[in-house]
Amino acid sequence: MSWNGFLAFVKDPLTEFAKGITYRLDVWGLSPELVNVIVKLLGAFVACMLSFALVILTIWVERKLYARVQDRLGPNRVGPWGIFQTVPDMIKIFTKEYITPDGADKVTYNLAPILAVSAVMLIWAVVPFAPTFFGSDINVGALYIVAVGAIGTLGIILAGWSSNNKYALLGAFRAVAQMVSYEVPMVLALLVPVLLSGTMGINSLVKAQSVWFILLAPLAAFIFFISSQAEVGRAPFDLLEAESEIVTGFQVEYSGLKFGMFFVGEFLHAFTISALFSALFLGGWRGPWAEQVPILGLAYFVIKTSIVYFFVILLRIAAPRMRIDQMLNFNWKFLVPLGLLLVMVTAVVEKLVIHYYTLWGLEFGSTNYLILRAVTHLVVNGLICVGALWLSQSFGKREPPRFDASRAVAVPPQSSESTATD
Amino acid sequence: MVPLSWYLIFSAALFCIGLYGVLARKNAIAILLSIELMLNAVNVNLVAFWRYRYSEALNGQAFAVMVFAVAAAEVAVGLALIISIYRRRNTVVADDIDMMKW
Amino acid sequence: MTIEKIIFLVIAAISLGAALMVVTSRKLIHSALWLILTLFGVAVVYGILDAGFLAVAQVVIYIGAIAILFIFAVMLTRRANQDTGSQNNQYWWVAAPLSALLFGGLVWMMGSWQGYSTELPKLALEAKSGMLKQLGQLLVSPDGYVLPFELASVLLVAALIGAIWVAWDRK
Amino acid sequence: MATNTLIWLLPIFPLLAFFAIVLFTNRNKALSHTIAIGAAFLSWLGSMIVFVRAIQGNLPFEKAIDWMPLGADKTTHFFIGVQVDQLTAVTLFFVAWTVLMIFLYSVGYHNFGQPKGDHDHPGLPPHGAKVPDAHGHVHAVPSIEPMYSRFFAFIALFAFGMYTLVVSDNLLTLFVGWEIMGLCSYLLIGFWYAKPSARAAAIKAFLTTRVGDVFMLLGIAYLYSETGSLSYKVIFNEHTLEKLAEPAGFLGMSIAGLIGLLLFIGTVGKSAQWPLHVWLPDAMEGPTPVSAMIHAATMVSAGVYMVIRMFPLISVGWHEGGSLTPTMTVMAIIGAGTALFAAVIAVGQNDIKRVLAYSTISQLGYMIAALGIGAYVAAAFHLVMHAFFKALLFLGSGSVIHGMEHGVLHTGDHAVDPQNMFNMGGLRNKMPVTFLTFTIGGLALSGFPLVTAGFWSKDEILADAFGNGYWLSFIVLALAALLTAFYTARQITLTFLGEPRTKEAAHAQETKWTMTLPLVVLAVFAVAAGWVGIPEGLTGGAIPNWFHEFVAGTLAEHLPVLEFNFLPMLLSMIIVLTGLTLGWWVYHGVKAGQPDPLAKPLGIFYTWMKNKFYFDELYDRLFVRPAYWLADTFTNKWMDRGVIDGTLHTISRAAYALGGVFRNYFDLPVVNGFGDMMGEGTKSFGHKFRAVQTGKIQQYMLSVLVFAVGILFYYLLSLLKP
Repeated sequence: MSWNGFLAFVKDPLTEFAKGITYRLDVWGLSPELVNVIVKLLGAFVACMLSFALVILTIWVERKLYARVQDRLGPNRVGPWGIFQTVPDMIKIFTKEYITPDGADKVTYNLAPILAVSAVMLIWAVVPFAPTFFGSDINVGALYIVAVGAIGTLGIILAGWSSNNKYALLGAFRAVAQMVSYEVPMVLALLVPVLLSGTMGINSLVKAQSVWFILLAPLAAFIFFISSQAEVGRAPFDLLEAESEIVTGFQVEYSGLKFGMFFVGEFLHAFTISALFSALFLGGWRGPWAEQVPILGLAYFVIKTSIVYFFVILLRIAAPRMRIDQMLNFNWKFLVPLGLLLVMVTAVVEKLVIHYYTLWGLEFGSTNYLILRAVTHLVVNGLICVGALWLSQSFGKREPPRFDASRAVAVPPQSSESTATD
Repeated sequence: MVPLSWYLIFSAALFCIGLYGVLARKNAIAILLSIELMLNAVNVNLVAFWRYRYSEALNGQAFAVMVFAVAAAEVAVGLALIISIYRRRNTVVADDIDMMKW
Repeated sequence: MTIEKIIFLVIAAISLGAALMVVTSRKLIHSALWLILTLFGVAVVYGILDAGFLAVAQVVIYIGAIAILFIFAVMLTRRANQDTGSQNNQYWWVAAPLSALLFGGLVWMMGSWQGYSTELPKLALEAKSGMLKQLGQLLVSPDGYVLPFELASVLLVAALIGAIWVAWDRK
Repeated sequence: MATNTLIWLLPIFPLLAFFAIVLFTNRNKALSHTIAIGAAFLSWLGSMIVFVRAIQGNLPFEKAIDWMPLGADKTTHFFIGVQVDQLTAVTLFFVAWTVLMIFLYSVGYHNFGQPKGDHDHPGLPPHGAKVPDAHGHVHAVPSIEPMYSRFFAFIALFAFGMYTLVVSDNLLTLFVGWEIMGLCSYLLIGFWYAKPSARAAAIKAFLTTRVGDVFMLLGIAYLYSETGSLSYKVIFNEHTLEKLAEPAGFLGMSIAGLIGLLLFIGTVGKSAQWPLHVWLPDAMEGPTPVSAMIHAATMVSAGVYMVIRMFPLISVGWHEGGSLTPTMTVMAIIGAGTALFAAVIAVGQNDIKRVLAYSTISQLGYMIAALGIGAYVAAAFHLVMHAFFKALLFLGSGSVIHGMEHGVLHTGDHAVDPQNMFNMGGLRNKMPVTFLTFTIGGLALSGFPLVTAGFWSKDEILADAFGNGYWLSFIVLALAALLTAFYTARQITLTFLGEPRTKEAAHAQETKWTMTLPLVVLAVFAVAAGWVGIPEGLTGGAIPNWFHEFVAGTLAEHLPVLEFNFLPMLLSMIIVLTGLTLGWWVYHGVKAGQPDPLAKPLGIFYTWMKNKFYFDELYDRLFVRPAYWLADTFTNKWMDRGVIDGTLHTISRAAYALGGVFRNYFDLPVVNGFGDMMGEGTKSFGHKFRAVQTGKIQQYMLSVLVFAVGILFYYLLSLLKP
């Protein structure tokens, strides 16, 4: 292998690897489309495996962080800093007994966890890890994410329904209510980057972010973050598996690996969401020399994603669980209107920006143009934010106090008794 | 390449299956399901014809989008009706819902 | 027999089978699930037909919304639909041959039609993003479908309100 | 603002005020009169601006829009528009001033700010209210007019009509304004519609003026059919007038003459000339501001204005110093006659307002006569001056009446007529301002030499008559002048001089500023306005006769100022002074309850005077009764009930019988039988076949599908056939 070849490999190992395999298969004389299919399949396989491996790590990270925040040590026995703690857990889960409750709907009961995990996996198909390494840049990537989310919903509701159990069903209902309703603001928030970049393909979206979209559309990022948390169904939106009320909801009847799959699905989903967030709003793999050296792009992407993920975990640790009505109100009365407003305003502002700034001699795409555009969007977002806060402050319904605050907790003893004793 | 007629036959079959469902199923919800099948058959037709004969303009897809909207609306209202009927008469069997006869 | 054909045949077979299950399966929830499978198949067919947007939209709308609605409805009306016993009414024996007849008739009609293009026309716009853009513009351009589009939106709103009103438990 | 635009705006403000008040602010009295007066003020402002610009020259301002397409081709249009020439300018001047003043005056007159009456109700004049003061004494104070806002709405509309009429540049819009004013006069004279007399007066005024208007409309139509246009520009250019000059073949009059005569009859109705003068005195039933409005500012002036405006048409075929055309002769005769005749009647009246009413008639007669003898400028001059001092006089009389009513309220003796001059006397101490202004007005009316406006204008008319040698009219007008002076003196003497003849007069009280301010303003005009028209001959050209120069510019051919002659002026001075002194001398010593000193010497003639020469009774016999008879006995009893109803009844009976036959022998057996059969058939059919409607939707769909498939296969098989 020549030096240049080596350099190229270092720069972009995955592509080179794919090239190599393609070459091999061609040598074996397979039809090119078949080869294409095989290579894609391989890529998908690798991605899935990677994600599973990732989950092992993320679980540890999460537990560790949990422990630290709650002033505990957390896993610290297996391996350095207990980093392999997850492995025995896995083994435990694998070896557990599969229990299928009576009157359960076998097929769906077994189908549900698969759907739950595969839904998350499918998202990875459009996540661009590096300029050259992504499953596919289909032109409806953003929409695709939503669609796949729908499948996840399906899995959960099936789980709830099939495991003939009222708590499970309740959990499923809640889950569906939550997910279906939080899909709306998520889609709206997704639309904003789409508007700004003029494409739906995630990779092209990343390419378009010469300025990170979080600067152009912080509110959209905020909405996306919140609603994606709800999609994942973690705290503070974890009332579809509220242990304290409906005993871990839809998955109450699951055991062993099936339960584990839900578990994995959730963790992986959380991580995926952070990946998507970084791709949509933090400029994905963008960074110095990312185009020339794709491996750098991968690095950037991983770094950004992990930062976001860190915040996700912190949120989960910090925030208390919401009530279902609070959650739905927050969605329909705050996020959705705000999202709609954002979409419209962003569209208008972007149009005006393109029209006038080019009119004023800034040539399209130049640095000044980008800076001005970013500033404009930022200002508009700030205005909207202030307006929204003011509105919610002035018109939002106050929660009536759950208990009578005026009532004294401890009643002082009556002095009359003392007089009675004499 | 897949010939157009295959798509047409496919959609025709889908349509007829849906039709059978609409005519033969007892449960109103099942009827709605079958109607969805029929709508999909129509969509397949639209898209296939668009692809094979009018691929320069996207009218076929536009029509399909319209059909999506109609389907969504239809399902929403239909299910709402079924549920309210279920509340009042505690049945979802299409044949039991005949208060309007005579 | 190219790969495309194979894929299509497989998908078609799956969808039709699923469709049959939809209209025949005893448990309503199963028919709903089968329906989802059928819709998935149709989505894939769209994909084969280069209508990627429609494919995804199919998944979003049908599977993400409509199917979920169905499952909900099934759950809500669970008490009433006894999943045991025949799910067909008393005319199914009329309906079945009739549908078959119609299918035959349709096939016959297709056979009698001479409009089949012998080869798949190259897609005028190879850039798929371009297609999406064009579709969007077609939907909202005044000389395109803006009126039906708006009407559809009105229809949806009306359906939303109507559904709420109809299904509202006034008690 | 461009003058043309401004002119368009002038009528608009009052109209808007009218609608605003009627539609919105009806409940709020203060707002209503604010709106009305504001509108009047705006129009006044505009008029003043227009007037000033007019004085600065470059007249006429005109602006017309093509309003209505005519004929088959849509190219020719009927133009309507505005036009301001010298005549319009001066008219605008006095209209604006008097209207504004009257509006302001109405506020006080209708007791704005007073409490609501105890037993007032709409349609009656306010009876006053009893309010206890701090010490618990109950005082009777005047109460506010119940329909206050309504009044302002009406006079606003009135003003709109006048402004429209004045600024319009064609006869049609002029006629529109004319008719609007007719309506308003009806509404306002009958403002206290609960009083039968007011109702009667309103109807009388409306119908009488209508008689004139019909002829006027005829004239307009004739004019239009002759010239094909109604706008002054077109009518008054030379060759149109030449075309109109040819004989119409009617009493040897020219077409123009005939048209002029018809239009003039309109004026006779509007400006209450004999024989259509009867409505005007009764018009006193309305509130006094209305009287002022009708007699000074708008309505009657409108009549004269129209004739003056039409003078070029009327005077076709007449040249300065030439012989009069028939039309002008008629005008001269009627004018002079009316002047004298009305003056005579005025002498016999005791009601302070009626005297003024008749004096109005007679003064209008002056103008008409002046026009009749071709004294164009003099007529216009007198029109303006008369507007000022007559408005002043009416408002003054209103003020007097108000004071008297105050007295009436004080004594509580409602039997006393507060308008009867014999109940007054000595008011000069009670109401000084009114006294002074009224006196000034009266002197102006009688034409007190050298200071007052009336002198100059009237003198110009007399001088014209004299100078052109129309002796008859000169003598008649001179007599009228004498009488005018006489009854003016009589009025002033009876009202203000001497001692109070009644307790009410003793307790009369000066009215508040909203009423006195207009009096003062108008008094100023009543004196000063005349100085713009002093004949140059008198001052030897020191003061140019500005008015003559200005107004004469209206006409195409320039009217020469006829050479000055001292004789008529001296004559009129003598006449006036004689009349005044005579009047004072006769009436200064009248005691309470004493009859009119003239009654005995004049005898039967006095009763005739007092009863206005029985014209009302005459018309009652001649027209009213026959009309009633025609309506009631003939039309109603005989034609309608007898003939028409009779016919109808017979027909109906026949039809009824026929119907019975049809019913019994055709309808019941055949038609109903058929119908029932059909109905029953359908019903039984339905009974048999309703089993089909099972309410099972899938069955329906199934049947539909069966047919659908059938059709499909039919189609396919038809394809098979070669």
